[in-house]
Amino acid sequence: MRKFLSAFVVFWLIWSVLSGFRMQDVLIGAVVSLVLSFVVSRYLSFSFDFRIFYKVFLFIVIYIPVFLYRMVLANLDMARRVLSPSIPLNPGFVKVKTKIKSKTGKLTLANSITLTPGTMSVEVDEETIYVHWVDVQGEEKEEYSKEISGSFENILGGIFR
Amino acid sequence: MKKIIAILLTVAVALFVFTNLYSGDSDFKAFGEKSLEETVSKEFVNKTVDPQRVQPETGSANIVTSIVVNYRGFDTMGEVTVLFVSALGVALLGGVLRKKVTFRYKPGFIINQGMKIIVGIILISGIYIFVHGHLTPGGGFPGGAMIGSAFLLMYLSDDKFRTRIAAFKVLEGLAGSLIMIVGLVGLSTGGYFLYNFLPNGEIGQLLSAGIVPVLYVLVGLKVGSEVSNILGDFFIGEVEE
Amino acid sequence: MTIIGYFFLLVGASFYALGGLGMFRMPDVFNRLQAGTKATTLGTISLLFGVGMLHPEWMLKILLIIVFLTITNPVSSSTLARSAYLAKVKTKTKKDDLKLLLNGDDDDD
Amino acid sequence: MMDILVFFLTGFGALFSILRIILGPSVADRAAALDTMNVIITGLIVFLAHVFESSLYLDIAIIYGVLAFLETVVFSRYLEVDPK
Repeated sequence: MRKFLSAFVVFWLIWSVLSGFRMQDVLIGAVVSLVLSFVVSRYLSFSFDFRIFYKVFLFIVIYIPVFLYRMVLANLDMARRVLSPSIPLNPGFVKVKTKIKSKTGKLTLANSITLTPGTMSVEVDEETIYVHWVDVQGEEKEEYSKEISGSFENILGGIFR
Repeated sequence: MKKIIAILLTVAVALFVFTNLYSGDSDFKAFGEKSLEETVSKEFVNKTVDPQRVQPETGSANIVTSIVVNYRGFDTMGEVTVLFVSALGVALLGGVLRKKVTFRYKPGFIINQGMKIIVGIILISGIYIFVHGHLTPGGGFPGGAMIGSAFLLMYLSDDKFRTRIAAFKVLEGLAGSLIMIVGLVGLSTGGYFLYNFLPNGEIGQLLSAGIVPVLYVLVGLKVGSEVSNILGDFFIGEVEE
Repeated sequence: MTIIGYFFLLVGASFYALGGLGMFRMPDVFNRLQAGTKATTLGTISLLFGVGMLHPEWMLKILLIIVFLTITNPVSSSTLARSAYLAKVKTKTKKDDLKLLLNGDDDDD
Repeated sequence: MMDILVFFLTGFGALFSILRIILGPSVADRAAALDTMNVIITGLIVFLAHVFESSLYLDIAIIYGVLAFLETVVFSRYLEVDPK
Protein backbone atom coordinates (compact mmCIF):
# COMPACT_ATOMS: atom_id res chain seq x y z
CA MET A 1 0.00 0.00 0.00
CA ARG A 2 2.80 2.37 0.88
CA LYS A 3 4.62 1.44 -2.31
CA PHE A 4 1.45 2.00 -4.30
CA LEU A 5 0.88 5.50 -2.92
CA SER A 6 4.53 6.51 -3.30
CA ALA A 7 4.67 5.28 -6.89
CA PHE A 8 1.43 7.13 -7.60
CA VAL A 9 2.81 10.41 -6.27
CA VAL A 10 6.09 10.05 -8.19
CA PHE A 11 4.32 9.18 -11.45
CA TRP A 12 1.88 12.05 -11.11
CA LEU A 13 4.69 14.49 -10.42
CA ILE A 14 6.72 13.35 -13.45
CA TRP A 15 3.63 13.45 -15.68
CA SER A 16 2.76 16.98 -14.60
CA VAL A 17 6.32 18.20 -15.16
CA LEU A 18 6.35 16.63 -18.62
CA SER A 19 2.98 17.91 -19.80
CA GLY A 20 2.65 21.23 -18.00
CA PHE A 21 0.19 22.11 -15.28
CA ARG A 22 -3.05 22.49 -17.20
CA MET A 23 -6.30 21.14 -15.79
CA GLN A 24 -6.96 18.43 -18.39
CA ASP A 25 -3.37 17.23 -18.28
CA VAL A 26 -3.28 16.97 -14.51
CA LEU A 27 -6.57 15.06 -14.33
CA ILE A 28 -5.66 12.59 -17.07
CA GLY A 29 -2.25 12.23 -15.45
CA ALA A 30 -3.94 11.22 -12.18
CA VAL A 31 -5.90 8.48 -13.94
CA VAL A 32 -2.85 7.22 -15.84
CA SER A 33 -0.61 7.17 -12.76
CA LEU A 34 -3.29 5.36 -10.77
CA VAL A 35 -3.51 2.57 -13.33
CA LEU A 36 0.25 2.39 -13.88
CA SER A 37 1.14 2.28 -10.19
CA PHE A 38 -1.51 -0.41 -9.69
CA VAL A 39 0.26 -2.56 -12.31
CA VAL A 40 3.97 -2.03 -11.64
CA SER A 41 4.41 -0.55 -8.16
CA ARG A 42 5.34 -3.88 -6.57
CA TYR A 43 8.36 -4.24 -8.86
CA LEU A 44 9.72 -0.79 -8.05
CA SER A 45 11.43 0.60 -4.98
CA PHE A 46 9.57 3.86 -4.60
CA SER A 47 8.67 3.75 -0.94
CA PHE A 48 8.53 6.68 1.42
CA ASP A 49 6.37 8.36 4.04
CA PHE A 50 5.94 11.91 5.30
CA ARG A 51 9.55 12.25 6.39
CA ILE A 52 10.36 12.51 2.67
CA PHE A 53 9.98 16.30 2.76
CA TYR A 54 12.60 16.58 5.46
CA LYS A 55 14.85 14.13 3.61
CA VAL A 56 14.49 15.89 0.26
CA PHE A 57 15.23 19.17 1.98
CA LEU A 58 18.39 17.73 3.52
CA PHE A 59 19.29 16.15 0.19
CA ILE A 60 19.00 19.42 -1.71
CA VAL A 61 20.58 21.66 0.91
CA ILE A 62 23.51 19.53 2.05
CA TYR A 63 24.14 16.74 -0.44
CA ILE A 64 23.80 18.48 -3.80
CA PRO A 65 26.24 21.37 -3.17
CA VAL A 66 28.90 18.97 -1.88
CA PHE A 67 28.21 16.68 -4.80
CA LEU A 68 28.47 19.43 -7.41
CA TYR A 69 31.66 20.77 -5.85
CA ARG A 70 33.28 17.32 -5.85
CA MET A 71 32.09 16.74 -9.40
CA VAL A 72 33.69 19.93 -10.69
CA LEU A 73 36.89 18.89 -8.90
CA ALA A 74 36.64 15.46 -10.53
CA ASN A 75 36.32 16.97 -13.96
CA LEU A 76 39.22 19.37 -13.48
CA ASP A 77 41.30 16.44 -12.27
CA MET A 78 40.28 14.39 -15.27
CA ALA A 79 40.99 17.30 -17.62
CA ARG A 80 44.47 17.63 -16.13
CA ARG A 81 45.11 13.94 -16.73
CA VAL A 82 43.70 13.95 -20.26
CA LEU A 83 45.49 17.06 -21.42
CA SER A 84 48.95 16.30 -20.02
CA PRO A 85 51.22 14.75 -22.68
CA SER A 86 52.08 11.61 -20.74
CA ILE A 87 48.92 10.50 -18.97
CA PRO A 88 49.71 10.11 -15.25
CA LEU A 89 47.99 6.89 -14.16
CA ASN A 90 48.33 4.32 -11.43
CA PRO A 91 45.10 2.35 -11.82
CA GLY A 92 43.85 -0.36 -9.52
CA PHE A 93 40.78 -2.04 -8.11
CA VAL A 94 40.19 -1.49 -4.40
CA LYS A 95 37.51 -2.33 -1.85
CA VAL A 96 35.72 0.27 0.24
CA LYS A 97 33.66 -0.44 3.32
CA THR A 98 30.30 1.21 3.83
CA LYS A 99 27.91 1.28 6.76
CA ILE A 100 24.76 2.31 4.90
CA LYS A 101 22.07 -0.37 5.04
CA SER A 102 19.36 1.06 2.77
CA LYS A 103 19.59 -0.18 -0.81
CA THR A 104 18.71 3.13 -2.41
CA GLY A 105 21.29 4.74 -0.15
CA LYS A 106 23.96 2.33 -1.33
CA LEU A 107 22.98 3.00 -4.95
CA THR A 108 23.28 6.74 -4.40
CA LEU A 109 26.64 6.26 -2.72
CA ALA A 110 27.87 4.13 -5.63
CA ASN A 111 26.70 6.72 -8.15
CA SER A 112 28.37 9.50 -6.17
CA ILE A 113 31.61 7.52 -6.11
CA THR A 114 31.40 7.12 -9.87
CA LEU A 115 31.07 10.84 -10.37
CA THR A 116 33.79 11.98 -7.95
CA PRO A 117 37.53 12.36 -8.56
CA GLY A 118 39.26 9.42 -10.16
CA THR A 119 37.00 6.64 -8.91
CA MET A 120 34.33 4.45 -10.42
CA SER A 121 32.27 1.89 -8.54
CA VAL A 122 32.14 -1.46 -10.28
CA GLU A 123 30.05 -3.64 -7.98
CA VAL A 124 28.33 -3.36 -4.62
CA ASP A 125 28.09 -6.10 -2.02
CA GLU A 126 26.45 -6.32 1.40
CA GLU A 127 28.83 -3.85 3.00
CA THR A 128 31.61 -3.47 0.44
CA ILE A 129 31.88 -1.33 -2.65
CA TYR A 130 34.38 -2.45 -5.28
CA VAL A 131 35.96 0.59 -6.85
CA HIS A 132 38.21 1.20 -9.82
CA TRP A 133 40.63 3.98 -8.94
CA VAL A 134 42.73 5.83 -11.47
CA ASP A 135 45.45 6.83 -9.02
CA VAL A 136 45.75 4.43 -6.09
CA GLN A 137 47.22 5.96 -2.94
CA GLY A 138 47.83 4.27 0.39
CA GLU A 139 47.77 0.63 1.30
CA GLU A 140 44.99 -0.19 3.77
CA LYS A 141 41.24 -0.51 3.37
CA GLU A 142 40.55 2.19 5.96
CA GLU A 143 42.66 4.69 4.08
CA TYR A 144 40.79 3.98 0.86
CA SER A 145 37.43 4.43 2.52
CA LYS A 146 38.42 7.74 4.02
CA GLU A 147 39.89 8.96 0.78
CA ILE A 148 37.08 7.86 -1.53
CA SER A 149 33.76 8.00 0.26
CA GLY A 150 34.37 9.80 3.55
CA SER A 151 32.18 12.87 3.18
CA PHE A 152 29.38 11.21 1.23
CA GLU A 153 29.21 8.33 3.68
CA ASN A 154 28.40 10.73 6.51
CA ILE A 155 25.87 12.79 4.58
CA LEU A 156 24.02 9.86 3.00
CA GLY A 157 24.14 7.93 6.27
CA GLY A 158 22.20 10.80 7.81
CA ILE A 159 19.64 10.91 5.01
CA PHE A 160 18.97 7.23 4.23
CA ARG A 161 19.41 5.49 7.56
CA MET B 1 38.94 -9.27 -50.46
CA LYS B 2 35.39 -8.97 -49.18
CA LYS B 3 36.29 -5.69 -47.51
CA ILE B 4 37.79 -4.25 -50.68
CA ILE B 5 34.67 -5.12 -52.66
CA ALA B 6 32.52 -3.54 -49.94
CA ILE B 7 34.57 -0.36 -50.00
CA LEU B 8 34.43 -0.20 -53.82
CA LEU B 9 30.66 -0.69 -53.79
CA THR B 10 30.23 2.01 -51.14
CA VAL B 11 32.33 4.45 -53.15
CA ALA B 12 30.36 3.65 -56.30
CA VAL B 13 27.02 4.26 -54.58
CA ALA B 14 28.33 7.48 -53.03
CA LEU B 15 29.56 8.73 -56.41
CA PHE B 16 26.24 7.91 -58.02
CA VAL B 17 24.28 9.76 -55.35
CA PHE B 18 26.56 12.78 -55.33
CA THR B 19 26.68 13.18 -59.10
CA ASN B 20 22.93 12.97 -59.24
CA LEU B 21 22.50 15.45 -56.42
CA TYR B 22 24.98 18.07 -57.56
CA SER B 23 24.89 18.08 -61.34
CA GLY B 24 23.00 21.03 -62.73
CA ASP B 25 20.39 19.23 -64.78
CA SER B 26 19.39 16.53 -62.30
CA ASP B 27 15.86 15.93 -61.13
CA PHE B 28 16.77 16.64 -57.53
CA LYS B 29 16.55 20.31 -56.64
CA ALA B 30 19.12 21.90 -54.36
CA PHE B 31 18.25 22.25 -50.69
CA GLY B 32 15.60 24.89 -50.18
CA GLU B 33 14.86 25.40 -53.88
CA LYS B 34 12.07 22.89 -54.20
CA SER B 35 8.77 24.71 -54.38
CA LEU B 36 6.27 23.29 -51.92
CA GLU B 37 3.38 25.08 -53.63
CA GLU B 38 2.97 22.35 -56.22
CA THR B 39 3.13 19.42 -53.83
CA VAL B 40 0.27 17.78 -52.02
CA SER B 41 1.61 18.56 -48.55
CA LYS B 42 0.45 22.19 -48.73
CA GLU B 43 -3.12 21.00 -49.04
CA PHE B 44 -2.87 18.96 -45.86
CA VAL B 45 -1.24 21.82 -43.95
CA ASN B 46 -4.03 24.13 -45.05
CA LYS B 47 -6.71 21.72 -43.97
CA THR B 48 -5.36 21.92 -40.42
CA VAL B 49 -4.34 25.54 -39.96
CA ASP B 50 -6.36 27.52 -42.51
CA PRO B 51 -8.14 30.24 -40.48
CA GLN B 52 -10.97 30.56 -43.01
CA ARG B 53 -12.32 27.10 -42.31
CA VAL B 54 -15.10 26.87 -39.76
CA GLN B 55 -13.54 23.83 -38.12
CA PRO B 56 -10.17 22.20 -38.85
CA GLU B 57 -10.58 18.89 -40.58
CA THR B 58 -8.59 16.84 -38.07
CA GLY B 59 -7.78 19.25 -35.24
CA SER B 60 -4.44 17.61 -34.62
CA ALA B 61 -1.50 19.91 -33.94
CA ASN B 62 0.91 17.38 -35.41
CA ILE B 63 0.17 17.03 -39.11
CA VAL B 64 2.12 13.79 -39.44
CA THR B 65 -0.04 12.25 -36.73
CA SER B 66 -3.20 13.47 -38.42
CA ILE B 67 -2.12 11.75 -41.63
CA VAL B 68 -0.96 8.54 -39.98
CA VAL B 69 -3.97 8.04 -37.75
CA ASN B 70 -6.76 9.93 -39.46
CA TYR B 71 -6.36 9.86 -43.24
CA ARG B 72 -4.39 6.64 -43.22
CA GLY B 73 -5.94 5.06 -40.13
CA PHE B 74 -6.74 1.82 -41.89
CA ASP B 75 -3.09 1.48 -42.93
CA THR B 76 -1.95 1.97 -39.33
CA MET B 77 -4.33 -0.76 -38.28
CA GLY B 78 -2.62 -2.98 -40.83
CA GLU B 79 0.78 -2.17 -39.35
CA VAL B 80 -0.44 -3.13 -35.90
CA THR B 81 -1.72 -6.37 -37.36
CA VAL B 82 1.73 -7.07 -38.83
CA LEU B 83 3.20 -6.65 -35.33
CA PHE B 84 0.56 -8.97 -33.93
CA VAL B 85 1.38 -11.65 -36.51
CA SER B 86 5.11 -11.41 -35.76
CA ALA B 87 4.44 -11.70 -32.03
CA LEU B 88 2.36 -14.79 -32.75
CA GLY B 89 5.19 -16.25 -34.83
CA VAL B 90 7.72 -15.68 -32.05
CA ALA B 91 5.39 -17.31 -29.55
CA LEU B 92 4.97 -20.38 -31.75
CA LEU B 93 8.71 -20.67 -32.50
CA GLY B 94 9.53 -20.20 -28.83
CA GLY B 95 7.48 -23.28 -28.11
CA VAL B 96 9.38 -25.30 -30.71
CA LEU B 97 12.94 -24.19 -29.97
CA ARG B 98 12.80 -24.17 -26.14
CA LYS B 99 16.12 -22.39 -25.95
CA LYS B 100 16.48 -19.77 -23.29
CA VAL B 101 18.84 -16.84 -23.08
CA THR B 102 21.31 -17.74 -20.32
CA PHE B 103 23.76 -15.46 -18.55
CA ARG B 104 26.97 -16.54 -16.93
CA TYR B 105 26.62 -14.12 -14.03
CA LYS B 106 23.82 -12.65 -12.01
CA PRO B 107 22.98 -9.02 -12.69
CA GLY B 108 24.99 -6.69 -10.49
CA PHE B 109 23.63 -4.77 -7.54
CA ILE B 110 23.92 -1.38 -9.19
CA ILE B 111 21.81 -2.20 -12.23
CA ASN B 112 19.42 -4.25 -10.14
CA GLN B 113 18.68 -1.36 -7.80
CA GLY B 114 18.98 1.36 -10.44
CA MET B 115 16.41 -0.42 -12.57
CA LYS B 116 13.82 -0.16 -9.82
CA ILE B 117 13.98 3.63 -10.05
CA ILE B 118 14.62 4.10 -13.75
CA VAL B 119 11.86 1.77 -14.99
CA GLY B 120 9.24 3.99 -13.38
CA ILE B 121 10.51 7.08 -15.16
CA ILE B 122 10.71 5.23 -18.49
CA LEU B 123 7.17 3.85 -18.18
CA ILE B 124 5.51 7.14 -17.31
CA SER B 125 7.35 9.02 -20.05
CA GLY B 126 6.43 6.32 -22.56
CA ILE B 127 2.78 6.74 -21.66
CA TYR B 128 3.18 10.51 -21.87
CA ILE B 129 4.63 10.11 -25.37
CA PHE B 130 1.66 8.22 -26.75
CA VAL B 131 -1.07 10.10 -24.95
CA HIS B 132 0.34 13.34 -26.37
CA GLY B 133 0.89 11.83 -29.81
CA HIS B 134 -1.31 14.42 -31.53
CA LEU B 135 0.48 17.38 -29.93
CA THR B 136 4.16 16.44 -29.89
CA PRO B 137 6.41 14.35 -32.11
CA GLY B 138 6.16 10.72 -31.17
CA GLY B 139 2.98 8.76 -30.86
CA GLY B 140 1.91 5.19 -30.51
CA PHE B 141 4.88 3.39 -31.96
CA PRO B 142 7.74 5.15 -30.07
CA GLY B 143 5.71 5.17 -26.87
CA GLY B 144 4.97 1.48 -27.18
CA ALA B 145 8.63 0.80 -27.90
CA MET B 146 9.57 2.67 -24.72
CA ILE B 147 7.19 0.54 -22.67
CA GLY B 148 8.63 -2.59 -24.24
CA SER B 149 12.15 -1.35 -23.50
CA ALA B 150 11.25 -0.84 -19.84
CA PHE B 151 10.25 -4.48 -19.60
CA LEU B 152 13.40 -5.55 -21.46
CA LEU B 153 15.33 -3.66 -18.78
CA MET B 154 13.43 -5.51 -16.06
CA TYR B 155 14.16 -8.89 -17.64
CA LEU B 156 17.84 -8.05 -18.07
CA SER B 157 18.51 -6.67 -14.64
CA ASP B 158 16.51 -8.88 -12.30
CA ASP B 159 16.91 -12.63 -12.35
CA LYS B 160 13.86 -13.03 -10.12
CA PHE B 161 11.63 -11.25 -12.62
CA ARG B 162 10.73 -14.23 -14.77
CA THR B 163 7.00 -14.21 -14.21
CA ARG B 164 5.13 -13.18 -17.28
CA ILE B 165 2.72 -10.37 -16.53
CA ALA B 166 -0.61 -11.93 -17.42
CA ALA B 167 -2.26 -8.55 -17.85
CA PHE B 168 -0.39 -8.01 -21.11
CA LYS B 169 -2.13 -10.86 -22.93
CA VAL B 170 -5.46 -9.36 -21.93
CA LEU B 171 -4.34 -5.82 -22.74
CA GLU B 172 -3.13 -6.77 -26.19
CA GLY B 173 -6.38 -8.40 -27.20
CA LEU B 174 -8.44 -5.65 -25.61
CA ALA B 175 -6.56 -2.85 -27.41
CA GLY B 176 -6.83 -4.68 -30.74
CA SER B 177 -10.56 -5.20 -30.38
CA LEU B 178 -11.11 -1.62 -29.24
CA ILE B 179 -9.42 -0.33 -32.40
CA MET B 180 -11.88 -2.40 -34.44
CA ILE B 181 -14.81 -1.21 -32.30
CA VAL B 182 -13.82 2.46 -32.78
CA GLY B 183 -13.66 1.82 -36.52
CA LEU B 184 -17.04 0.12 -36.55
CA VAL B 185 -18.67 2.92 -34.55
CA GLY B 186 -17.37 5.27 -37.23
CA LEU B 187 -18.84 3.00 -39.88
CA SER B 188 -22.25 3.07 -38.28
CA THR B 189 -22.37 6.81 -37.56
CA GLY B 190 -20.52 8.39 -40.46
CA GLY B 191 -20.72 5.87 -43.24
CA TYR B 192 -17.16 4.64 -43.52
CA PHE B 193 -14.65 2.74 -41.43
CA LEU B 194 -12.70 4.79 -38.83
CA TYR B 195 -14.92 7.84 -39.40
CA ASN B 196 -13.99 10.70 -37.06
CA PHE B 197 -17.16 10.82 -34.96
CA LEU B 198 -15.82 12.82 -32.00
CA PRO B 199 -15.70 16.64 -31.94
CA ASN B 200 -12.40 18.11 -33.05
CA GLY B 201 -12.03 20.71 -30.33
CA GLU B 202 -9.39 23.39 -30.21
CA ILE B 203 -5.91 22.76 -31.63
CA GLY B 204 -3.29 22.37 -28.92
CA GLN B 205 -5.53 21.08 -26.14
CA LEU B 206 -5.07 17.57 -24.85
CA LEU B 207 -8.70 16.64 -25.52
CA SER B 208 -8.90 17.53 -29.18
CA ALA B 209 -8.48 16.03 -32.63
CA GLY B 210 -11.43 13.64 -32.42
CA ILE B 211 -10.51 9.97 -32.47
CA VAL B 212 -6.78 10.56 -33.11
CA PRO B 213 -5.65 10.43 -29.45
CA VAL B 214 -8.00 7.52 -28.72
CA LEU B 215 -6.57 5.49 -31.57
CA TYR B 216 -3.00 6.43 -30.71
CA VAL B 217 -3.42 5.40 -27.07
CA LEU B 218 -4.79 2.06 -28.24
CA VAL B 219 -1.95 1.63 -30.75
CA GLY B 220 0.60 2.49 -28.06
CA LEU B 221 -0.87 0.00 -25.59
CA LYS B 222 -0.98 -2.69 -28.24
CA VAL B 223 2.60 -2.13 -29.42
CA GLY B 224 3.93 -1.97 -25.85
CA SER B 225 2.19 -5.14 -24.71
CA GLU B 226 3.18 -6.98 -27.89
CA VAL B 227 6.86 -6.07 -27.59
CA SER B 228 6.79 -7.09 -23.92
CA ASN B 229 5.19 -10.40 -24.86
CA ILE B 230 7.84 -11.09 -27.51
CA LEU B 231 10.60 -10.37 -24.99
CA GLY B 232 8.90 -12.57 -22.43
CA ASP B 233 8.80 -15.40 -24.95
CA PHE B 234 12.51 -14.99 -25.62
CA PHE B 235 13.48 -14.95 -21.96
CA ILE B 236 11.16 -17.57 -20.55
CA GLY B 237 11.34 -19.75 -23.60
CA GLU B 238 8.10 -21.66 -23.29
CA VAL B 239 4.51 -20.84 -24.02
CA GLU B 240 1.46 -22.21 -22.39
CA GLU B 241 -1.33 -22.03 -24.91
CA MET C 1 20.65 35.90 -17.96
CA THR C 2 21.65 35.36 -21.57
CA ILE C 3 25.32 35.78 -20.75
CA ILE C 4 25.12 33.29 -17.88
CA GLY C 5 23.25 30.87 -20.11
CA TYR C 6 25.86 31.06 -22.83
CA PHE C 7 28.60 30.67 -20.25
CA PHE C 8 27.04 27.41 -19.07
CA LEU C 9 26.57 26.28 -22.67
CA LEU C 10 30.23 26.84 -23.45
CA VAL C 11 31.39 25.09 -20.28
CA GLY C 12 29.19 22.10 -21.07
CA ALA C 13 30.38 21.91 -24.65
CA SER C 14 34.02 22.05 -23.58
CA PHE C 15 33.43 19.19 -21.15
CA TYR C 16 31.90 17.21 -24.00
CA ALA C 17 35.05 17.83 -26.03
CA LEU C 18 37.19 16.77 -23.05
CA GLY C 19 35.11 13.64 -22.62
CA GLY C 20 35.59 12.66 -26.24
CA LEU C 21 39.30 13.39 -26.00
CA GLY C 22 39.59 11.34 -22.81
CA MET C 23 37.71 8.50 -24.46
CA PHE C 24 40.28 8.64 -27.23
CA ARG C 25 43.49 9.04 -25.26
CA MET C 26 43.08 6.85 -22.18
CA PRO C 27 44.87 3.49 -22.30
CA ASP C 28 42.25 0.91 -21.28
CA VAL C 29 38.51 0.48 -21.03
CA PHE C 30 38.09 1.34 -17.33
CA ASN C 31 40.02 4.58 -17.60
CA ARG C 32 38.11 5.44 -20.75
CA LEU C 33 34.83 4.87 -18.98
CA GLN C 34 35.97 7.08 -16.10
CA ALA C 35 36.89 9.96 -18.37
CA GLY C 36 33.81 9.58 -20.53
CA THR C 37 31.27 9.32 -17.73
CA LYS C 38 32.50 12.16 -15.57
CA ALA C 39 33.01 14.63 -18.38
CA THR C 40 29.75 13.92 -20.16
CA THR C 41 27.67 13.99 -16.98
CA LEU C 42 28.96 17.37 -15.90
CA GLY C 43 28.81 18.54 -19.53
CA THR C 44 25.17 17.50 -19.78
CA ILE C 45 24.23 19.15 -16.50
CA SER C 46 25.95 22.36 -17.52
CA LEU C 47 24.70 22.49 -21.11
CA LEU C 48 21.12 21.66 -20.20
CA PHE C 49 21.20 24.20 -17.40
CA GLY C 50 22.44 26.77 -19.90
CA VAL C 51 19.53 26.05 -22.22
CA GLY C 52 17.20 26.30 -19.22
CA MET C 53 18.68 29.72 -18.41
CA LEU C 54 18.02 30.90 -21.95
CA HIS C 55 14.44 29.60 -21.91
CA PRO C 56 13.16 29.77 -18.31
CA GLU C 57 9.76 28.34 -19.30
CA TRP C 58 11.36 24.95 -20.09
CA MET C 59 13.26 24.80 -16.81
CA LEU C 60 11.15 22.08 -15.14
CA LYS C 61 11.35 19.70 -18.07
CA ILE C 62 15.07 20.30 -18.39
CA LEU C 63 15.56 19.60 -14.69
CA LEU C 64 13.73 16.30 -15.21
CA ILE C 65 16.09 15.39 -18.08
CA ILE C 66 19.07 16.36 -15.91
CA VAL C 67 17.87 14.16 -13.03
CA PHE C 68 17.22 11.28 -15.40
CA LEU C 69 20.64 11.50 -17.04
CA THR C 70 22.41 11.91 -13.71
CA ILE C 71 20.85 8.67 -12.52
CA THR C 72 21.27 6.65 -15.70
CA ASN C 73 24.75 7.68 -16.78
CA PRO C 74 26.72 6.37 -13.75
CA VAL C 75 24.52 3.28 -13.60
CA SER C 76 25.17 2.37 -17.21
CA SER C 77 28.91 2.95 -16.98
CA SER C 78 29.17 0.93 -13.76
CA THR C 79 27.29 -1.91 -15.41
CA LEU C 80 29.56 -1.76 -18.43
CA ALA C 81 32.66 -1.73 -16.22
CA ARG C 82 31.44 -4.76 -14.30
CA SER C 83 30.73 -6.66 -17.50
CA ALA C 84 34.09 -5.70 -18.95
CA TYR C 85 35.74 -6.95 -15.77
CA LEU C 86 33.80 -10.20 -15.82
CA ALA C 87 34.51 -10.71 -19.52
CA LYS C 88 38.23 -10.38 -18.67
CA VAL C 89 38.98 -7.47 -20.97
CA LYS C 90 42.71 -6.69 -21.04
CA THR C 91 43.67 -3.89 -18.67
CA LYS C 92 46.79 -2.07 -17.62
CA THR C 93 45.66 -2.27 -14.01
CA LYS C 94 48.36 -3.37 -11.59
CA LYS C 95 46.55 -3.72 -8.30
CA ASP C 96 43.51 -5.97 -8.18
CA ASP C 97 41.51 -6.61 -5.01
CA LEU C 98 38.42 -7.79 -6.83
CA LYS C 99 39.15 -11.49 -7.27
CA LEU C 100 36.29 -12.37 -4.93
CA LEU C 101 33.78 -11.11 -7.44
CA LEU C 102 34.68 -13.87 -9.87
CA ASN C 103 34.33 -16.77 -7.46
CA GLY C 104 31.06 -18.30 -6.43
CA ASP C 105 29.00 -16.02 -8.61
CA ASP C 106 28.25 -18.65 -11.21
CA ASP C 107 24.62 -18.99 -11.99
CA ASP C 108 23.13 -20.78 -14.92
CA ASP C 109 19.53 -19.89 -14.30
CA MET D 1 28.78 32.88 -33.29
CA MET D 2 28.46 31.32 -29.84
CA ASP D 3 26.19 28.65 -31.30
CA ILE D 4 28.84 27.73 -33.83
CA LEU D 5 31.45 27.45 -31.07
CA VAL D 6 29.20 25.15 -29.04
CA PHE D 7 28.49 23.03 -32.10
CA PHE D 8 32.21 22.86 -32.83
CA LEU D 9 33.11 21.68 -29.33
CA THR D 10 30.36 19.06 -29.12
CA GLY D 11 31.24 17.85 -32.60
CA PHE D 12 34.85 17.55 -31.46
CA GLY D 13 33.78 15.27 -28.59
CA ALA D 14 31.54 13.18 -30.84
CA LEU D 15 34.29 12.87 -33.45
CA PHE D 16 36.78 11.43 -30.98
CA SER D 17 34.18 8.98 -29.63
CA ILE D 18 33.52 7.83 -33.21
CA LEU D 19 37.26 7.35 -33.70
CA ARG D 20 37.27 5.19 -30.58
CA ILE D 21 34.30 3.20 -31.89
CA ILE D 22 36.26 2.49 -35.09
CA LEU D 23 39.62 1.80 -33.42
CA GLY D 24 38.47 0.20 -30.17
CA PRO D 25 40.23 -3.11 -29.68
CA SER D 26 37.41 -4.84 -27.77
CA VAL D 27 33.62 -4.82 -27.69
CA ALA D 28 33.67 -3.15 -24.28
CA ASP D 29 35.68 -0.22 -25.66
CA ARG D 30 33.23 0.25 -28.47
CA ALA D 31 30.24 0.08 -26.14
CA ALA D 32 31.86 2.64 -23.81
CA ALA D 33 32.54 5.01 -26.69
CA LEU D 34 28.99 4.54 -27.95
CA ASP D 35 27.63 5.40 -24.51
CA THR D 36 29.68 8.60 -24.43
CA MET D 37 28.58 9.55 -27.92
CA ASN D 38 24.94 8.94 -27.09
CA VAL D 39 25.08 11.24 -24.07
CA ILE D 40 26.76 13.90 -26.20
CA ILE D 41 24.01 13.57 -28.81
CA THR D 42 21.31 13.84 -26.13
CA GLY D 43 22.83 17.12 -25.02
CA LEU D 44 23.07 18.24 -28.63
CA ILE D 45 19.34 17.57 -29.18
CA VAL D 46 18.51 19.81 -26.21
CA PHE D 47 20.80 22.43 -27.68
CA LEU D 48 18.96 22.10 -31.01
CA ALA D 49 15.75 22.83 -29.10
CA HIS D 50 17.32 26.16 -28.17
CA VAL D 51 18.54 26.83 -31.72
CA PHE D 52 15.16 26.09 -33.31
CA GLU D 53 13.22 27.70 -30.42
CA SER D 54 10.91 24.72 -30.10
CA SER D 55 10.29 22.77 -26.91
CA LEU D 56 9.21 19.71 -28.90
CA TYR D 57 12.84 18.66 -29.16
CA LEU D 58 12.96 18.07 -25.40
CA ASP D 59 10.62 15.08 -25.79
CA ILE D 60 12.92 13.67 -28.44
CA ALA D 61 15.86 14.13 -26.06
CA ILE D 62 14.03 12.13 -23.39
CA ILE D 63 13.31 9.27 -25.81
CA TYR D 64 16.89 9.30 -27.06
CA GLY D 65 18.30 9.27 -23.53
CA VAL D 66 16.13 6.31 -22.54
CA LEU D 67 17.06 4.30 -25.60
CA ALA D 68 20.77 5.14 -25.22
CA PHE D 69 20.76 3.91 -21.62
CA LEU D 70 18.98 0.73 -22.62
CA GLU D 71 21.45 0.15 -25.41
CA THR D 72 24.41 0.32 -23.04
CA VAL D 73 22.77 -2.06 -20.59
CA VAL D 74 21.95 -4.53 -23.36
CA PHE D 75 25.52 -4.41 -24.66
CA SER D 76 26.97 -4.93 -21.21
CA ARG D 77 24.68 -7.88 -20.52
CA TYR D 78 25.55 -9.26 -23.94
CA LEU D 79 29.20 -9.42 -22.85
CA GLU D 80 28.08 -11.79 -20.09
CA VAL D 81 25.94 -14.17 -22.15
CA ASP D 82 27.12 -17.75 -22.16
CA PRO D 83 28.81 -18.41 -25.51
CA LYS D 84 27.83 -22.08 -25.78
